[in-house]
Amino acid sequence: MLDPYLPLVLMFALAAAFALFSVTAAPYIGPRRYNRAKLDAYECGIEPSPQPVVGGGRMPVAYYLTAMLFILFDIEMVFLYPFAVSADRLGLFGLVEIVLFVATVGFAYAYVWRRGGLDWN
Amino acid sequence: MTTFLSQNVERLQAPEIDYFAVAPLLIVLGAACAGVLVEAFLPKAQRWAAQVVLVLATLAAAGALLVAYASDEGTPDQGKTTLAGAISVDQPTIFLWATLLLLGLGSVLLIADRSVEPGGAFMPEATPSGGTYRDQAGGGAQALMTREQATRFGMQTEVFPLTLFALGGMMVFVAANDLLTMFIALEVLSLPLYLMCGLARRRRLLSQEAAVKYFLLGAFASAFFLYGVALLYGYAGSVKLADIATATSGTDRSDTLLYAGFGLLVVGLLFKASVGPFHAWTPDVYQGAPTPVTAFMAACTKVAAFGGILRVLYGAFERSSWEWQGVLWGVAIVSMVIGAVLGLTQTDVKRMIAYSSVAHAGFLLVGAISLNEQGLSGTMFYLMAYGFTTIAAFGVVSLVRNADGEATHLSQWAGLAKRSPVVAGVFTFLLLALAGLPLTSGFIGKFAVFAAAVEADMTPLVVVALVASAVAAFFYLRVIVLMYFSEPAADGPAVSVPGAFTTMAITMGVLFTLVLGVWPPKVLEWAGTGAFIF
Amino acid sequence: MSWVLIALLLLPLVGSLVVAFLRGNDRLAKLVALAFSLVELALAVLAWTAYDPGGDRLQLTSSAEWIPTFGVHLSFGVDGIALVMIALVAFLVPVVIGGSWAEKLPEGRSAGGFFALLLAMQTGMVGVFAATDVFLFYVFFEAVLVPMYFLIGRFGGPNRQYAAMKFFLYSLLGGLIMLASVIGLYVVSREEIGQGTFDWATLVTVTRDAPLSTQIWLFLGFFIAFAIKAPLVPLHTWLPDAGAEAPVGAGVLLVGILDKIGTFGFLRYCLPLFPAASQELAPLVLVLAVVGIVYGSLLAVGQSDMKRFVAYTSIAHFGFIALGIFAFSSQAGAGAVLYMVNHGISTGMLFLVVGMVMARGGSRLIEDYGGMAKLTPVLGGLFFVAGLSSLALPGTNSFVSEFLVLIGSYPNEPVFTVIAALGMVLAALYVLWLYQRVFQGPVRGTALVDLAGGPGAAVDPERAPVPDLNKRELAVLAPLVALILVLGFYPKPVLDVITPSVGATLSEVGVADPVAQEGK
Amino acid sequence: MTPTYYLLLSALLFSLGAVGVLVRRNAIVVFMCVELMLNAVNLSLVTFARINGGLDGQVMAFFVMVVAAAEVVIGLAIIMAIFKTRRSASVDDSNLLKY
Amino acid sequence: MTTAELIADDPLWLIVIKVVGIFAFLVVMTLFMINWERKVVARMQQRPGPNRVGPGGWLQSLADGLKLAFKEDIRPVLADKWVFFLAPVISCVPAFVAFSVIPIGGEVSIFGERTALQLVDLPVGVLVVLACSSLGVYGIVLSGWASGSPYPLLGALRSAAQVISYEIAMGLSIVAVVMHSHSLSTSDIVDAQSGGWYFYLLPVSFLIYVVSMVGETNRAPFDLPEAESELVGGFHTEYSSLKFALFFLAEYVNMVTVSALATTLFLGGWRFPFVGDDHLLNSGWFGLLWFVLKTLAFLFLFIWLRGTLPRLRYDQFMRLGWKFLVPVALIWFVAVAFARFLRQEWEARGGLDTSTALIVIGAFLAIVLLIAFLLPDKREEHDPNAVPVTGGGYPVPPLDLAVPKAPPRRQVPVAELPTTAGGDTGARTQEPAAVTASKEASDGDV
Repeated sequence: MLDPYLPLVLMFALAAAFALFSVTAAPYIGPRRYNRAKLDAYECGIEPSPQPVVGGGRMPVAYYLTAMLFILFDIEMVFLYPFAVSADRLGLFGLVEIVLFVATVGFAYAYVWRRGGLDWN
Repeated sequence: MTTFLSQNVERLQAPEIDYFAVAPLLIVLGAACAGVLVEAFLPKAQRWAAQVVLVLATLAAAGALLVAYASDEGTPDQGKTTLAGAISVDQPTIFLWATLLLLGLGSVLLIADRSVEPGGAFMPEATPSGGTYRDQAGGGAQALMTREQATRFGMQTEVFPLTLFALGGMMVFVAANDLLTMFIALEVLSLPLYLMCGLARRRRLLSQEAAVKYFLLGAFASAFFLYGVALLYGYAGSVKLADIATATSGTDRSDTLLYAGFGLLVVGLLFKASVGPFHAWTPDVYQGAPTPVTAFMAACTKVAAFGGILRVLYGAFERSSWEWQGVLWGVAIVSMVIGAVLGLTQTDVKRMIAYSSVAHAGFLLVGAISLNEQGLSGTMFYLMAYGFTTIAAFGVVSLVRNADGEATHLSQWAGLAKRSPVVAGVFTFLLLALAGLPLTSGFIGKFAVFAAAVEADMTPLVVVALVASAVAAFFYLRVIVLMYFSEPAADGPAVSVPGAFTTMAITMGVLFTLVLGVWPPKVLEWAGTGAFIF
Repeated sequence: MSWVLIALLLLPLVGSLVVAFLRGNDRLAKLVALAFSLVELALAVLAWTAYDPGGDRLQLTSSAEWIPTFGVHLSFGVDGIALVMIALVAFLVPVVIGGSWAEKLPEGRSAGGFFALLLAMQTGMVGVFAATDVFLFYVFFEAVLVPMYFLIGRFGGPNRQYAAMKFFLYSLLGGLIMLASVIGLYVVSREEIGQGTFDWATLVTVTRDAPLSTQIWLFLGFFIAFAIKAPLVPLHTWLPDAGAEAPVGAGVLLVGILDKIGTFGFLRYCLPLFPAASQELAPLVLVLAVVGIVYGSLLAVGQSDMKRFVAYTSIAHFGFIALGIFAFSSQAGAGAVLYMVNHGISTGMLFLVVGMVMARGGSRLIEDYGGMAKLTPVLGGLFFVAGLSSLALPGTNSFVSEFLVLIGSYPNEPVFTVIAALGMVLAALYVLWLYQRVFQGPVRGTALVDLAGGPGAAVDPERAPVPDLNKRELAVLAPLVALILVLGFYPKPVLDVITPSVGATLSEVGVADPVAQEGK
Repeated sequence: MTPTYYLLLSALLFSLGAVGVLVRRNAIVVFMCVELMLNAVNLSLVTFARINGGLDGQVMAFFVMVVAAAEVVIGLAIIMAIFKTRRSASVDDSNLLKY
Repeated sequence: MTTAELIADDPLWLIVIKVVGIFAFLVVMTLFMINWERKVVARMQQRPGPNRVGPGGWLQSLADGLKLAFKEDIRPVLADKWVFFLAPVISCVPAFVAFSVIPIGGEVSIFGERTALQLVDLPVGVLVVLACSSLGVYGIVLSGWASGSPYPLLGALRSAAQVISYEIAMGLSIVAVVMHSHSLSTSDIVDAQSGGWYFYLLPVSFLIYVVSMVGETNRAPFDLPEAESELVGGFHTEYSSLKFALFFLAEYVNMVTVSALATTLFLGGWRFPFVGDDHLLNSGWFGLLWFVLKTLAFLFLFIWLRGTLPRLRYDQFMRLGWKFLVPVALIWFVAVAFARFLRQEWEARGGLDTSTALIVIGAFLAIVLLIAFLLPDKREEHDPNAVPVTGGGYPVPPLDLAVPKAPPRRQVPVAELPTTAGGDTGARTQEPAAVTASKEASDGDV
């Protein structure tokens, strides 16, 4: 009896092999007729503006906010799933607990909503 | 994964909860959530009032319920553990909860004051950060801001729910009976504090950098704490303090895990208490944070942290004390020496008090590691005394201001006694209390702690402590000398008239400092009533 | 009658509060302060009459529970030694108030504050002498510092900040070291008799059979604190500064009484509580004492500043006192206690007259004066009296005490006594030389010349530019002179009060009293 | 493969994180190092749970995850605030507070 | 003999066969899907669509794929070499792995080996799918970040934000399913639906899942990251040749995966409706057929949406996700929890008892939540001096894509350029100086 995760690993290996092969092979299969214009960042024909190679500090802040919200709810789910699996066993106690939990998250959610944290302009 | 079996499986046995015992806790945390809702749904104009009322009502209710529980004849004398043994409401817990609630009240009063600093000490609504506010060029937000504007913008009232969350975390922390609960409580009390540090209205850069420093170091420390928890879990197979204690009495386990775990755990705790070599954050954060928040941190965090330290040491590691006591000796000495010596070199009042708090942490540790009843009661008394003195001291600091905010540089305090003898007198009294002169609570606290230490054959440590406190007295005296004996600077700061809230806070602090110094027996007996139960 | 002590304690406290509220009106404040101090003096006399020399070890006792957790009591009581000290306090404070009536305070300071602090300090000093609970004693011991600190720091001379800080830190350090011993006492008593106590009488019975090493440690704790207070030589350096910078009134109290707390502590705490240790370490103390005598005298000779001069003379005198205490003979002990009183009187007077000289010349330096007797004969005369008393001329009060100390300690410590006797010679030297430089000869010195109109100018008393003593100053000095002479010829009443207590102390130490044996 | 290896690995990761906190100066990187430490702890928690044959360790891992997430949020908030105030997230730049 | 046990004793060769088979299945589905999409959309738009290559043009996508391989492979100078190189791999691999937990058929015998048509049946199967879809995000973000060019970065950020936003709704919608099936294992979920499919037992969950599934895969009408009109090509603007092909592949494989998951979670997986488990139609290889058909139905839905709906604006899109799907999902979850509990109580003892009071309290809380969520959110007025603020006081530069005025290249050092595209660019560029000034001004006395 093999490890239950073995097939997963095999699938991963196959996909990775395929993908890696493609990305490595691409330069050799395709033609190479470089010129500077090709190597520039594509900005609809405008002269590209030179900028730091790694996008330092160019992330609009709103995305950080989305990330925070995502973390908030993702963690909520982390607790909802175990509850869901054994909901029937937990009975009333579990029910009350989870409702309180959701309510608590709901408070934060309501706060963010009211403060325009979910608005995009 | 067998689906249908789980249909008719037996229900989980819900742990019984003594709601009466943990009522204060629930109230504080619930009120914190309510505060968030207030933030969400009330118009900006009404928030401040609503929050203040809410917070004060909460503290009052929690205190009332605590008294009711403590005085109820139904409660066992030694207290009880509830929530499946995660929380133990015993005599020390009750004492520390009361202390925390009182100190919290003081800090909240300071936080809520909007008259000393027009609009409150916290950054106005809708002015997210220094850079994007229009008065970039000015020193702090107020440079181009008239008083009316300041009051119109008000302050960020989020600070109130944050305070309540932190307070609730502290209350759980001192009552937590297993390390996991303790860790969660640690985070619950730390995270709001990190944020509160960065909310200052003036010197926003300082404030925010204080926040980032505190946060990074704090997260670092809590990671240590957590790793300690993990190792101890590996050692004892459980995170309950009692189980760890029983495990330490056994011999068959690997001591490496025990020592490593204990070490990491204690590092995390000592950091929170700003003891000894783990104090790096203290001066910066104390200086950068808005003064009311500093008061809150200095008083309540200290209480919570040492409450936790006491519980861990007494509950889990008393049996293995001979292993670690030596190390903590060293830590205590280092802490006292650092606090006393570096305090001499400070030129900023808030930094000075920060270093003095490091020294005091050393004294507290002396009491905590003496591991006897006097040690327990003495340390708790010391915590209460120190907390009130500190809150009042920071309250006074927040009064001395000049054009751009608080004038915390010592040179600006020169000749303060001429300008306002009352403030100078109060501050002198508080400094003498910090220095531990008789007839102040500081002296009784020191005495109790040191007596316990001598009891535990730690006389050398006590002598070091006494010398350290003599050295520390020097920089308190320096301030007194400045205030009384030297001539005021030409463009010295003015002492703004404190609002009702600040006055109440300072008065409360001073009164407790005096009463605990002149007539301490009641509180001492209370502190000595019972031991931890697990 | 035990209420007298409480009254003695509370009265000045009330007074200081009242005066503090009268800061606006200096004259009224002075009057109120004087009134309170006089009432206090009356109370002290009452207490003296109420005290029965042949009675218990401690009298006028009263006790109330303070901090049961530590077994601390608010308990007061006096023996002969404490009584005379309290009497001295009660006597000196009005004198000082009178003496600093016209004190030139630094600008911006109100006389009200000054006198309020004086009265507050009186409370502290009475408390120190009256407390019979070690914890309570420590509390007063530290509490006295604060008003003195402010007296020096706010009203003192140009260098006052440094002096005040030095004074406070020295005393505080000593106090904290003592605190360690106090805690030690507490713990010892816990181990000996179930629960800890600070009651002096109980402790005396407990600690004497503690092991020697413990006794020595605890003894050192107390001794260092007291040695700082009563400046024994290596720890004396704060006194000249503090004494020199303090305003005259505060200086009198500082040298006259505050320092006596140290010697009082030797008698009340070091000896009875740790008999074995004190005998063990007596030689050390004696060496310090004798060194103090010689060193103090020599430096006094070399002083160019009158106030520092007084400070150094009293260092020498404290050497005598310590010698008397640690010679363990009833005569020497009684002499020492008497010396404590006399030194308070004579040095206090010396301080006052120096202050009066300075009030006229405006300088502390000796070379700024000369031939002053021509201008102010009365002042000169009184200065001379004070000087004689402090060099212990027969007929003055100090002579009796110094003599008692020397003959009392000779049988036990001949060597030290002989060296100490050297101190008398030096004393004569420095006092007379100072008097000669300041008062004899032609008028000279920058402080006087311009007043007198040219060096060597023939001065006729009518148009003396330098005013002689006025009525107030005479009224202040008169009682001092009176006491000097009375105690010089008839010290019996004081000795009667002192001797039994000293004897009791020695019996607590448990040494054979050589003099008494000779008596048999 | 004995659990010891997992413990060693987690210890290694933890030390890596700690060193990173101490040597790196960029706030966000420091902060990631802290997260690394927390997750290292998770690993050892789960391993110990396996050794002790209980579920407590795994449940604890859940809580640690939550705490880590909360720290992430708070940290991002603070770092963003300071980042908006002065256009850099480097701890070195925040030198107003004397050391 | 549960599915897990069946699969557990697969011999290695069988596993390999399954792996290859699934891989092939996905690739083929991708090729087919591209073609099908083009044809269906063409039909909807009254045009023939691809009809040249192969029979009925069905080989068009294959030809395109081969052609892509022979295109020039370009890496911009500003790109980060390794990340740019790895990003396609990172986005491609999880797409394939995710599918491996999907049960595509019932119990069959392959070369005499009894097994189930499923690569692996993990007790946490659903979580594997969610995890893989989250991992895919890394590929997207890294590709955009590494391209070193504004459009890809913004596109990547957008699609990342989009994916994680809708992942919340998706996850929450699945919770209800898990509550019914008491298991996270996909095969158990399929079995649990033998009594009835969840799409009508849990309609709300189903709808939320379908919507968020579309958002998750960045498909029309939610295809903002690739919004040609705004962002050129989105995160893979700078990619060409096979790297581009990989992204393309990943996108379609993801579509297939989410459709398959939808089938598994809500349409009873490979089961045929209306008949018992032991019926012929539910036996052997039929399952595969039903599964494929159901999946194709979902895929058709994708195409249909694309053909009919216009693209949403970004704020509309986010509002739909955060302000509608998430709260509805939460409330639905609470409601389901209550319903299940009540039913159990009822079954346990034919009626409700004292605990009803508590339940009412809980219900009340749920109502409060409902009110809280559905309150009209009116933004608070901000003082005109402050920059527009979003959320807990964090200023957001408006997402206008104004490219800063381009100086003649290679003449302006990087540092001097404004670091953020702000509304009032002028004011913000002076800011750092101003900040330091204020710092000195305010802290001169510290």
